[in-house]
Amino acid sequence: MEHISHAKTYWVVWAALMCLMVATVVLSRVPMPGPLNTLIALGIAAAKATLVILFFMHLRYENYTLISVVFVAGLFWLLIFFGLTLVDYASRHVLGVPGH
Amino acid sequence: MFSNLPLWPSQASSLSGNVDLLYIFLILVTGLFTILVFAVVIFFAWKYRQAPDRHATQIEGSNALEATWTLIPFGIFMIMFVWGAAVYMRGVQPPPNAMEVYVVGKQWMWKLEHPEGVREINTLHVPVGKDVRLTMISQDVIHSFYVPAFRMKQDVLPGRYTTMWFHATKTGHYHLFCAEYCGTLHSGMIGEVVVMEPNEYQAWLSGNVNTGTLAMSGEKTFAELGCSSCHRSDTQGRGPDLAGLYGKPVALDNGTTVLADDNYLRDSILNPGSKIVSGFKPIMPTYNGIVNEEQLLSLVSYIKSLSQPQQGQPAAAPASVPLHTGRTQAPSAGNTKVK
Amino acid sequence: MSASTTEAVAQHSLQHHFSTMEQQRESTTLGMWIFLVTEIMFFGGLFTAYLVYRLAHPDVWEYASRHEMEFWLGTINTTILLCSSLTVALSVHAIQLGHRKLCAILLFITVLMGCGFLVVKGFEYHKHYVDGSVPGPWWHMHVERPDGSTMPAPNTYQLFFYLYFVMTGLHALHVTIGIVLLAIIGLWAWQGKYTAEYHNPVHISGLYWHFVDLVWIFLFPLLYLIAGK
Amino acid sequence: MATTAVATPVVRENYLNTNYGIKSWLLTTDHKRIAILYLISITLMFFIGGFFATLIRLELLTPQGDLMTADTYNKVFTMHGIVMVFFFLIPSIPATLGNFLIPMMIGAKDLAFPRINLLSWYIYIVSAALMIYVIVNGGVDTGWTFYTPFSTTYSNTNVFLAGIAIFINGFSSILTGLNFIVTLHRMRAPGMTWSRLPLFCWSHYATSVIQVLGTPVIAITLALVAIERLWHIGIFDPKVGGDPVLFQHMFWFYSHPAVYIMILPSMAVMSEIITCFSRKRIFGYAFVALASIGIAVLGFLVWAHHMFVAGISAYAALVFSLLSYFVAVPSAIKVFNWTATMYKGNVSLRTPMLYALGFIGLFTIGGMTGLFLANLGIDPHVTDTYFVVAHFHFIMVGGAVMAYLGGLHFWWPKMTGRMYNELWGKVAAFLIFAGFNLTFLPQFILGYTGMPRRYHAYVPEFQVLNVLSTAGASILALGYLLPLIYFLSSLRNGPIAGDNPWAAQGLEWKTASPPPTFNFEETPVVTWEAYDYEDLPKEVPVVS
Repeated sequence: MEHISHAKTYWVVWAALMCLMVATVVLSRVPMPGPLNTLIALGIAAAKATLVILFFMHLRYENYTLISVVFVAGLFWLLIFFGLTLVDYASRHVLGVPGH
Repeated sequence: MFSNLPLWPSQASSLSGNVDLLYIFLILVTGLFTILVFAVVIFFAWKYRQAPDRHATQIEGSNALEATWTLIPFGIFMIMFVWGAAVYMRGVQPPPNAMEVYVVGKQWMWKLEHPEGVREINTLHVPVGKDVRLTMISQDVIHSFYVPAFRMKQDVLPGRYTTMWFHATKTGHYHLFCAEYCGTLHSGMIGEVVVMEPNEYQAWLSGNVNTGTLAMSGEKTFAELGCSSCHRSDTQGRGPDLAGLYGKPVALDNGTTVLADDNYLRDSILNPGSKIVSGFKPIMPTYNGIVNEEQLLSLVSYIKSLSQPQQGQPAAAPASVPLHTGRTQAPSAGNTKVK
Repeated sequence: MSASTTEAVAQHSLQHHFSTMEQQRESTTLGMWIFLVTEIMFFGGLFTAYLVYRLAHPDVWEYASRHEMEFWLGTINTTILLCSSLTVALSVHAIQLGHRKLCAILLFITVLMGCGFLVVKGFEYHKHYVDGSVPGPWWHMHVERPDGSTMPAPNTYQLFFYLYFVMTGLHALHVTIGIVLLAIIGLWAWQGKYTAEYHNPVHISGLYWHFVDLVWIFLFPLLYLIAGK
Repeated sequence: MATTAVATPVVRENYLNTNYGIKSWLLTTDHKRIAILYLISITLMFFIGGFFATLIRLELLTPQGDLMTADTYNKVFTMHGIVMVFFFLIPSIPATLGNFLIPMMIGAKDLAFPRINLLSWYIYIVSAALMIYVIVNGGVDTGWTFYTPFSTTYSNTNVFLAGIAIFINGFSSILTGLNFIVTLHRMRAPGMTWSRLPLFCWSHYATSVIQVLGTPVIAITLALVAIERLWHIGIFDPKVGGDPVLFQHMFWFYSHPAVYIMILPSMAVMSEIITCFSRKRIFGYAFVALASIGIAVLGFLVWAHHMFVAGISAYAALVFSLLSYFVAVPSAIKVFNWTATMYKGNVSLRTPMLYALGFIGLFTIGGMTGLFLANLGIDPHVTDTYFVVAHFHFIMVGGAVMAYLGGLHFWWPKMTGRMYNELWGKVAAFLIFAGFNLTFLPQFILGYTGMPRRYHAYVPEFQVLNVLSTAGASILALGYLLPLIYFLSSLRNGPIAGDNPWAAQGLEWKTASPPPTFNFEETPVVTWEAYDYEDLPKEVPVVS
């Protein structure tokens, strides 16, 4: 049967989300070397997304190995798309021959 | 063979033989396996054809067989891959000191420019036995420069230079096709590559009306556009000095480094704000829409020539390039990169 | 509602080809998740383009985000969406316990927040229009030089704004669909169509709304928070 | 004359006679009726696409572009491609045979979402209607590949609407795939474990995964093209620093796996036909099943092998070439397993089996020539030539269409309750096989000698091979018309087939032909493995 979590859980998760949002906004104002700003911002976004998926979207409660597989498959395919496209773009200048 | 039934394209470049050999290898291997599959299917269909007294034997499968027909094809595929990769890597890397020809594709014609300044349309004259490097760009849509006899094809893109090279081995006239669909007269965007003896080629070059080398017209454009007021060799310039720039790494103000190749030069003329050289201000106006692709090529050719040995001195290019000897200008557009 | 009526509603809600309510619930939930995965890939095309062009023109991205994005409006919108996710989660919780009116009210609050999000987004779009940072014929954006003077923005700046408008526009479209969906479900919940036993439409519409929130969780840092100030 | 044509009580209620009238069809949620709706619509699209193919072959009979203008020719090959790929091949087997059979094969009453199933047909119809509107109103001339910047900026034809039509069509495909995945997970009858699942279902599962994960990408890509046409600016536009090659990445990210959307269901059909007509269980069940999943996953890793000369980096080309060789392995495994299935069988060469054997042959040639195109040494020479055209027609027509026809013949008695004419069936199968080879084998030679594709006029030396190809196409056209005729005629005149005319294994054969509305009188309980032919008749019976 469907899991019914305590309403308090949702409020706690929401509070955590708001904290993370404040954190990402504040940290984005702090100059950091290289891509660190972006990495931290994306890390916090991933944390927020995880909270939403696990608690608000009930992935944690549902006995849904299957749904996790479906969702992870989606992310994995997204990474294939990013990764193999970048294989091209990241190596375009390596050979030093325009167009290759 | 019948003249109107060619079963094999003529071999006219140093690459053709390699590609054909690989092709024959693949035909033999795949042909063998195809015949094997056909033979087994037909044999089974005949041997085990329906008969009143026959009862099918139920067979679950065989891991050993599965492993065999997984691993053997895989091994053969890897041989094919490695061989193909070797041919390919040779085919994409132009040898240094190749003579350079610039190609501009547009709907629906090929415009070709020799470094000596000779321009042609839909016909490319090249000497036999010499490395030729094509730097290509399109004015509109994607085209593809395809010479079947050379076993070579490369898409010609708008907005970015692509490169292709060949070494013709046999004189003659060969088809030049556009192989990437480009609109109404795609099938009319054809021409020929004329491979000539070097001395004939030389004669052909000098027989053409010549308004000066490509680099010279680039120099003229450079002056007309006022580029020289900022890009100066003294320290007063507000822009970076361009002499000796080509082929070298450039430090940018965002801390990264790029190689000053043809595409970098082109981008820097059209989108000066996007890659600012370290120590300079982003003050250069864009020339997007002001210069056309051919002028851009001449500018690039001119900037390249600034990285060549001093004018008047013998070209650093090997003596096997008789092309430039005896000419007062030696801005060989060959990509002798200053290392 | 008496036990027998609840039973009747549940029976009525079971479609002919399913054997049990459980099977029906699991099927629709799985179906919704698979749909959300297609949505991931749908946005994925845009994220790939974003990735490629951001790596090609990091300076453009940094400048545009720093000088042209409405940082505070973006932050307000992030807050709105995170709160709306909470109300949706609570509405599903309410209906699980059989509180139909509470469920409906929470859904209506979510709808209001969704509308609020769109209004704020509208202000941002208007601001970009006035600034000339809408690509195409409306484009007349200027960038500041280090010495304080301005010059017309290089063409590559249009890439950033094009992606900005397409990504946020597609997201806004999803918000709009979500608003309509939740408004209808809210209405039905108010009318008593859903019970503690049968409320899967509330659940899967909620999943959709959370997904809209998820997309924004990534759009926010990617568009508004690029460069440290 | 008095007629005694009163329905006799012997006629059982089935999905066809349960109620009548247009409304009962257009509002049906029965997967079998929706399959029939799909069958009719894609057949129409197939003949529209075939009409364009005829025009292409007629134009190429002579080197001069004399039959039609260059613009017309460009539109004709574009619409041939679009109609055949998006409106025939992609929905062909899944939406008709898959739709009809999957619930029955797993012992379910229907798909998990019957109304969504109907919705996906309506989406298909809307997109097809839009596409036909585009065709009638001047057509589109970008090639089915919609390469930018030609499609976004330079074409003067109806690219916008064509893009929107394919965008809409994508959702039909996505919903079908989604429906299949949920159905296969949640609707299986008691005892129908994954290891007992017919390979038809395994292959369709793999297909559905591709549809669900790939189709959204083509949708957003074509939406971007459409927006770029309206807005006159876009991310593929080199004028603002955009990269047209990015379009190709995004396009092929879907469109290469789309080839597997076409071929995996064909493999699904193969496994059913070959086992039945060899009276044997499949050789290496697990390997064939896993090969389907392997193809679905690896198929997503190889897309840029369409772009070796497009201006991608040499290193990317190496990576994609290597990965392309990986994906060839599971296809090879399947071919070997089907062949091995015939070993020590009791093989009867009935019409579906002829198509199946034809499929193995043509698919093998198609697959082997794929190795040439994955090869970095050869691809730069043969890509964008008739070699490619021949290769993918071997896969998509020699493979997918042969399998589709084989499947139609195999399950026709189940769908209609009637048997088609066996002799005509064999004649058509031979004509198609012969015509197909004559059409496309010469194109390999054309390609290697250098004839580029999408050429309205060509240099005279290519004529002989083109004439051969056109001659083959006319035989092929005849071969495709024959089944249309004898299938239609069998509806009235064909012998009553009986519930299991082939004495085949599989749940779909354990119910009536045509099946009742909810497929089974009572939910079956499965206690046997797939393709358990041990206890079935040792020969395929003959219905007459």
